[in-house]
Amino acid sequence: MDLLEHTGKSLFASAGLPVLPSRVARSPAEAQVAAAELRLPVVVKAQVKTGGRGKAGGVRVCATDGEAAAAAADILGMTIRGHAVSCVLVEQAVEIARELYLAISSARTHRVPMLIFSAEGGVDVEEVARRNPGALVRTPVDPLLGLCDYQVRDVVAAAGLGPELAGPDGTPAKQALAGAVRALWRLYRDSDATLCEVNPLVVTATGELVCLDSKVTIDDNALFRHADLKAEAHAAKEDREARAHEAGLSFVALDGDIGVLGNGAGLVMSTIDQIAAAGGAAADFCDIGGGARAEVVAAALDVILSMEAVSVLLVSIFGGITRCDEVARGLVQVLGHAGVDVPVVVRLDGNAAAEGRALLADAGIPGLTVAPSAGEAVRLAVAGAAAPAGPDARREG
Amino acid sequence: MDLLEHTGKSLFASAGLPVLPSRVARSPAEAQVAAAELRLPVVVKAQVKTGGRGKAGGVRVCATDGEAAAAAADILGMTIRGHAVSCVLVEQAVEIARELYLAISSARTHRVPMLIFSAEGGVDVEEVARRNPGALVRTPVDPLLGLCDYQVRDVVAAAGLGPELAGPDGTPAKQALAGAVRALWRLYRDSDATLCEVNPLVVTATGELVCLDSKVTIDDNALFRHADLKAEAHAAKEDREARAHEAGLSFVALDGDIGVLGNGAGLVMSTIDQIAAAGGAAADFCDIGGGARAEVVAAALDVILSMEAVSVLLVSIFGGITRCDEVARGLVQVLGHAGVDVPVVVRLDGNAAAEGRALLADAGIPGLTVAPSAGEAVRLAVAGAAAPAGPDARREG
Amino acid sequence: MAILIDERSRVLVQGITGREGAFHAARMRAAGTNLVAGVSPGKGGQTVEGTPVFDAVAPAVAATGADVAVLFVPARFARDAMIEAADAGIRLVVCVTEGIPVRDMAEVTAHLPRRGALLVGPNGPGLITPRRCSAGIMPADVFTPGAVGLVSRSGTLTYEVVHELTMAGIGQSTVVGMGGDPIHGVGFLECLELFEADDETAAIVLIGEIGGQGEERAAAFVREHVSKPVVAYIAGFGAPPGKRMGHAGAIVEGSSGTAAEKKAALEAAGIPVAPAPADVVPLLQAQLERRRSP
Amino acid sequence: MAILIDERSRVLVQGITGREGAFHAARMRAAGTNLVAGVSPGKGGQTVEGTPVFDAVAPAVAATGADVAVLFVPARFARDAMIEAADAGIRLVVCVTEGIPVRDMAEVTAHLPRRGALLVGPNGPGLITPRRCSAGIMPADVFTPGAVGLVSRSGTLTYEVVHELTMAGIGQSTVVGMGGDPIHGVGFLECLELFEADDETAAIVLIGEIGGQGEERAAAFVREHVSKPVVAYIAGFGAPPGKRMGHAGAIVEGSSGTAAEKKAALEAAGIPVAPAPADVVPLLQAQLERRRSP
Repeated sequence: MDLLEHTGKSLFASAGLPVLPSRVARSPAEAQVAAAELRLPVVVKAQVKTGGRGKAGGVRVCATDGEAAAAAADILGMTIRGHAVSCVLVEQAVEIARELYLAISSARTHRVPMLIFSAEGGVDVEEVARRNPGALVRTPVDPLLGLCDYQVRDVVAAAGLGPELAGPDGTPAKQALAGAVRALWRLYRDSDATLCEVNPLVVTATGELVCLDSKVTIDDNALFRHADLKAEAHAAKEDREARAHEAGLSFVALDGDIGVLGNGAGLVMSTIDQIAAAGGAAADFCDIGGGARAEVVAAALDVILSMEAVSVLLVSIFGGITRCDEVARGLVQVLGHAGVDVPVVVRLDGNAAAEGRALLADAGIPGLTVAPSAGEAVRLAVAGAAAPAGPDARREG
Repeated sequence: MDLLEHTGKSLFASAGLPVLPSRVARSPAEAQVAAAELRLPVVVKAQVKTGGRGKAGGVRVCATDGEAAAAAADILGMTIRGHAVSCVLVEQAVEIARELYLAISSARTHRVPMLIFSAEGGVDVEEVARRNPGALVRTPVDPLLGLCDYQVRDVVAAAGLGPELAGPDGTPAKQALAGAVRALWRLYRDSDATLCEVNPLVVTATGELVCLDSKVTIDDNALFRHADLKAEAHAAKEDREARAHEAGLSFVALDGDIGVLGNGAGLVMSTIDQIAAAGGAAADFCDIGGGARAEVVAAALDVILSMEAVSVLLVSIFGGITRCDEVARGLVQVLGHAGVDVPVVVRLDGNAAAEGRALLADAGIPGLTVAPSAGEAVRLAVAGAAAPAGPDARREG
Repeated sequence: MAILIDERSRVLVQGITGREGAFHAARMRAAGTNLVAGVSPGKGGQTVEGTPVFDAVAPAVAATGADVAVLFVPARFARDAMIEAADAGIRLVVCVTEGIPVRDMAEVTAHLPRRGALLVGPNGPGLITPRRCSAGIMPADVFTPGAVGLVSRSGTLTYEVVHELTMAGIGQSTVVGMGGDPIHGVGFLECLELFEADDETAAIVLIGEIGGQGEERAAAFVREHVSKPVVAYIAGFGAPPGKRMGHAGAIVEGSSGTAAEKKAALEAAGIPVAPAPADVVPLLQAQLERRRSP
Repeated sequence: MAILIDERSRVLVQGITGREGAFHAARMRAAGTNLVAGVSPGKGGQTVEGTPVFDAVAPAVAATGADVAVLFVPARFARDAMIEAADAGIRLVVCVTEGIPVRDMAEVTAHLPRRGALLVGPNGPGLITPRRCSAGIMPADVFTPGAVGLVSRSGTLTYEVVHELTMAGIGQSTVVGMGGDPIHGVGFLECLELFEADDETAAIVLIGEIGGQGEERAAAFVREHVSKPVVAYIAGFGAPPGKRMGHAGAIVEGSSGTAAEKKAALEAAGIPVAPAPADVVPLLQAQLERRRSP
């Protein structure tokens, strides 16, 4: 689960990372009040879970509270890379002397969190690695030991902050950076994050270290340990995905018109690939998992058939743990009733396949075809999607 | 550093371990006030860093505040196994239903902390191991992983507390025990303890789990991480040991009359052994460490010569890092002045031994003999201790 | 002698008194597994269809000599259960549980090697040596003994491919489902190395999917160290970037981890990649044919 | 080829710009050590008597191929320095520092094997292969090359015994000071095993003291696995129970860890125990004599 900038920053603040005074606003009026409460100038920033908001006009520096209200009015309601902006963050502005990059991320190849620091912020880390390797630190954090002091020293050394650089309270910037690295690690570990990124981490003109942005991703599987973040997780899901998740399904919407339902992520991906190879396009990825009961199958059909683009439905089941007769029961339960007007191609193999096929034959659902193999099912579904939808086409499919 | 029961219990309380309401008292009047504030009856307990206080009469159950005052009057000023009682703990009494044993201790052979639990408290753990192995849990805690839940479950299973057993607040005793084990581990780790022992850990007649005693030892080497405990550490040292420690010496008082000073713990132990083998007895163990300067040598002499029993002083140095001439300078500095009336035997070998011997010869200190070897030095010192102390004896020595 | 498990493996089931545990314990026994013990805290002393149940893994190992543990434990307790198994001296820990937190898996995979324990899973079907031992949830009746070793990131795709193999009369030595999580135990490399050294294995099938670099590393490993024929199948050509396709590990991150890249890497190492699961069979037959008639 | 270190060892000093570090770095070099690098955070780019200084261990290893690290680092920073060395690929970490917290050492000794690193120390003088390599603070001029391997819990007692050996014309292969802390790295067992396998070692001297069970286990190991003659010396017969005698590990706990027990265990294993350090020489000569004329 990705957190919005302002949620990430409140986690940052609790963890002892330096952030600027800010307020969340959901209307121009709220933004104006916020700006008036903060020291001007302020920055008004769209709160969206995507990059590129700056280029899209979602970030504006405002010298007065009136300007802040106007900026909020412009930004609220924008859609940035498909994400609607429903709130803005009004944050005190600072003069930037240097931009740094700091992140901890779960690194798959190392099976451990990776601490990444670049003395050049705002640019591509890979590019820094090529051009100025001394400015880059990439060091795995051992899951059993935690962050070690020598790793913190590596970051501080790479930053190249002079000993003269110190904040208004006299804290040397080097020491502030070391503290920030340790705090980010604690936050990463204690909140079960898979990403904690500060880009840019800046040194201000007055020598202070400040996290200007926050990008935090929390491990969905660990939300049981974080009751405070659970509500946000729920709100974050889009409606259809939420419904699918609730029913125990893995669901991803795609661009095509062939609804796909199967058991097992690999099998469903494989089905989607075979549809593409046959010249079709899948409308979704929907995995009902292992051992799914009729109700789950019914819920999956419900979600898929609610997508307008779907012109044909392909059900591909290889019964291992899953019983094909259970799947057939779910199909009958939904498709046996009125209101389903797309053709359906079903392939059942493995555990209780014969029973499942018999159940479908008995139900005599119009528009439902049982295919003899996975390959044939794909061929039929692609042909069905290409053909005009109608009773005849269905029977032929 | 061993903590007194009441200090250990305040650590217990902060760590979330269940302890009874109690007050520390340093006078009968304070004990009376404490008893009046608590629910009667109370127990008045001598606060000493040794076992066996019960047998010595250092623990008394009191039904009234007057009795508590009287008990405190008796106990304060007692000396238990050589430890003077300077304060008592006045603690609310409870009715005991079961006694358990719980401890975490640094286990040398495993190089890791050892969690030890016995369903039979107050008895010898080794005996439980023989008689009723199912009642005993002894499980190493991995220093990198920390305590694991399966280890907590092992303890709870061994305790054999019925599901019906629950405290007045409804907390099942099993759950309270699991919580106590986790809390004790956190305390052990976070306070750099080498021992955290609860004996007995009791289940009261009302089903509550309570730590009736506490025995906590903190790693002296880790006191830099525990500023709060440092003051106590200082107060805890006996005067002579404190002085020695301050000067960077390892010092242990022994029962004999031959003062021993050397460099290196092994060398000093070996010297003490050779004295014993030759029929003498060492008055102390004093290691000046590697590379000691003249001032350290002088400080060591100071500490040793302050012991009345010392009738002869044996200095045995094998110079590795330590320079024998530095040691000789320290000897001259102290022994060259008046007031030292015991004979001194010196053995110098290794690094700068010739220079050291020359310095001693030049100083011409009366009563100081330079021995040609370690064995000869021991022989001379034992002979010197046996002989009556006098100018002649010294010169012969 | 197959890899990782065979008829000499002494299997223990953690969570045997649960619904899933009891169900799959029975299936494993039916598949020929030497099931020696179950573990369920607080249920020690019971039996489940003749299998003795213990409160903890250590006493179960002491009493039965179990060396393989299969976990049917909810995600939030899986970390502790895997560590308990390894600390008790279990040699091979098999975890089918889905949804274990990343932090927990990072700690588990860092800890298990300290005890010399191997992990299969999590979020996978376990492994099977047909008719001799099943440690996990694979449907045993799809499998048949033979000389093809298979290692896969996907459960159902495995069954599908194995079904085709069995129908074509091609049996399997050992089939390993490594699981769909980004942090997992035994992977392509470990299995390739074991299959290469295994007398009973004549050819190897890899089933991969989007996400990570496992297939690329497997390709490099095959080029250097594997003499036996290898055939692959990859799923997820149609997966959009940034979306997890069911498995936590099945995600194209940026432009990295795509099916096309993996296919290219495998083919560059001389490993044919089947266009569909059913095509694994002819590719494998062709490879075996070529070896037989040089 | 001696054990653990020889002329091919590439030694790095952590804390080389400190007073102790600089002093002993110079002594090590004078003793024949191939000193290739120093590490001191913030001092990278300097040189100390010609030795290049780096900010961290990893770049020092990358630049110089260092494989042995000797630490001159205050107790509170020692944990991090040892872990840094091991994580950077150092094979042998030598720590002379005294007073490191028990918790820190428990973590270090649990972690180092994960990186394949060995530890000598802490709270000891390090080790020396005379004229070829000194990694620590042993006074090199006391030592002379030869065929006696020595492992000891005490620094000065080691020098004393070695001084006697050298005076008697008996040289040393490698001398290891394992340190006086209860939690330490390489101990009697590891050294016995290495000495037994070492072609250049003909006889072994053990120097023990009160506390722990190391000498007892060494005795059992010698009985089972060591064919070369072994002679021992034990200090602390006069130590009162419950008192730490200088070394953190030198303590008789209850009635356990006494010198008398250790002497009995060693003698029961056929290992003569010298009554005084100087008596090690004749005992050793007698042992070698007996072997020569069977």
